[in-house]
Amino acid sequence: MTEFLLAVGAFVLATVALGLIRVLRGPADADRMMAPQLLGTGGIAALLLLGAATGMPGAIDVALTLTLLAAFASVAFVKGASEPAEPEPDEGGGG
Amino acid sequence: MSLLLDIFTVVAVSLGAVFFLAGAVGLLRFPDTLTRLHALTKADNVGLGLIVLGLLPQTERPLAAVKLIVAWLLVQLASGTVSQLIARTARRTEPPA
Amino acid sequence: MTFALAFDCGLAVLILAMAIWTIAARTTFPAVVGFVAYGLLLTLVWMRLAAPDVALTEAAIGGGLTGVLLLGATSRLRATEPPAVSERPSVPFRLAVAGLCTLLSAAIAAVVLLLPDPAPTLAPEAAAKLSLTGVGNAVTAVLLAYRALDTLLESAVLLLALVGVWSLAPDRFWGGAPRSLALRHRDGSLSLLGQVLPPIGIVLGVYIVWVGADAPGGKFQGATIIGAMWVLTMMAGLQTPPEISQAWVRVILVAGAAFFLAVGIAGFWLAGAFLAYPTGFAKSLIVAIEVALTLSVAATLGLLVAGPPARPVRT
Amino acid sequence: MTGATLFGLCAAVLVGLGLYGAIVHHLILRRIVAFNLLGAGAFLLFGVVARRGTGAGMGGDPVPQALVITGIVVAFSATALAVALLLRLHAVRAAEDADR
Repeated sequence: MTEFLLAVGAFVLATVALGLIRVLRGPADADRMMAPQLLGTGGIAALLLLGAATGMPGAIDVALTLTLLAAFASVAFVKGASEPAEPEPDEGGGG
Repeated sequence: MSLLLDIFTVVAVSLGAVFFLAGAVGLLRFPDTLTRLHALTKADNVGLGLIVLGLLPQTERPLAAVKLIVAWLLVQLASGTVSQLIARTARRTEPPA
Repeated sequence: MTFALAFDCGLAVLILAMAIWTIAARTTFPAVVGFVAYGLLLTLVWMRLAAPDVALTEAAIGGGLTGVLLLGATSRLRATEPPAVSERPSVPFRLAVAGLCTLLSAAIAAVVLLLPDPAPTLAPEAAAKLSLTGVGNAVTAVLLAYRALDTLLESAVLLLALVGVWSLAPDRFWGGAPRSLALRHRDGSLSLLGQVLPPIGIVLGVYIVWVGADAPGGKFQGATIIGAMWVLTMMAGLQTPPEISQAWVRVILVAGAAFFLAVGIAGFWLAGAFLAYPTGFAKSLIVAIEVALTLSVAATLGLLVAGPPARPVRT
Repeated sequence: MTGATLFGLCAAVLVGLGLYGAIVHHLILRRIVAFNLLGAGAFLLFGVVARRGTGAGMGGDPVPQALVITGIVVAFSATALAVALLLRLHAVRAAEDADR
């Protein structure tokens, strides 16, 4: 079972690596941003498989941390893409 | 019983891995941003879901099983939101072909 | 064992590919995306190196906060970015630098291959005194007992960095709030994420600080998660960055380092040395310091992402 | 060849790559990214040394691991400061251009 889970982990990692070619090809920034998104999910899956295979303590906690932060980079990208690059005027904001 | 559970793990985890492969291939082969996004969400939702499902019988403590399910639910929430945001950005920045 | 080695080989190849892409990409945005992916992969490497504590820190900082910081800067500087080819240094110069860097890499690789065997280790020493500290996680014991001075200085460095960032504000904005992190158009799904995720994240952050005494985890790891959740609520437009001149902001920022320092100085009388813990109280003091530091570090990291003040003080 | 040695060699290449990027790139933001790449390689070397020093039932030597945790947090704060400096520099330049 250990070998099987490790092998699947390596396979998942290899497939998301395939997806990383999208970062290279683009064409739009949104396309490039999807690859880390897929890598994030694949990384979580690989981490869970690794944890189950080796019984390493904390693997699930690390995976949970990754899930919490999975959206971060993409949200930052969307914010950047939705705004002009000039220094902006002050805005009130919510809150 | 444990053999049955092991078989369940092997089947579910392998199926999950296939969905990851499908997601990655779709991300590479599909023609435009929105269809690629569609492929991506399959890996996020079903791929990870099946892997989590397959790993459930292998957990030793109930807390670990709960954490696995929470991890999947969080990915659902995050990936759903991010897909919405990316799709909206893609539509705003590039005119439809 | 062969499967494990195959896994490691694949991981190493991926990391190198992402690193080469990050350096070689023509424009900044794809390079930064490559760097975010690189940070995610490093988390897996730290797990393979049996360092779950480091993996937690890398997941929170490398995968999350650094990405937000660099992507934000990229989009704000995009308009000023010159065409990639115009500013490239000459080919001979690049070749010379490449030669130099190859030499450096070869030297480090040689050192790695020639590392002594069996490797020197402080693990037995760290384990021997572990019972005196009362904590079960050796990394936490190193951070807060054996090498507590490092950690105290680190919390001071974090504050210094924040003071440095703040001091870049134009005079008219001093004491005001940093620029809003929120999206220009309020987005329903992001608001939902900003409402649902932080409570779960804060629970997980507190859990990681708490188990850090005995299992992988600790204050930096937990604090980054909590800080990241604060940044998320600000990005979702549910909160605005606070004005930096407010007293409560300053108190939260210095609370951790101040408490740590107070315990350290009290050690002169109670245990005979700076930063020494009186016997029997080590674990409770370590946990108390961790709690205070968690709050301060989380606030500092969030404000570091928010940047210098960019609005005048509201009166 | 063990996993630790493999990642050690990987770290050696990362340090070289990061240094190359930090010298060759003209844009300051790219240099900051390259420098972070270099830093991650150096941390990885610490991790390899830690991994080799297994003992007392631990997966690795806790002392270098703790140093790396400190290092990652400090590297982040330094990066934040560098990015803030860079943004301010651009704002000042933009203001000067507008005056001219």
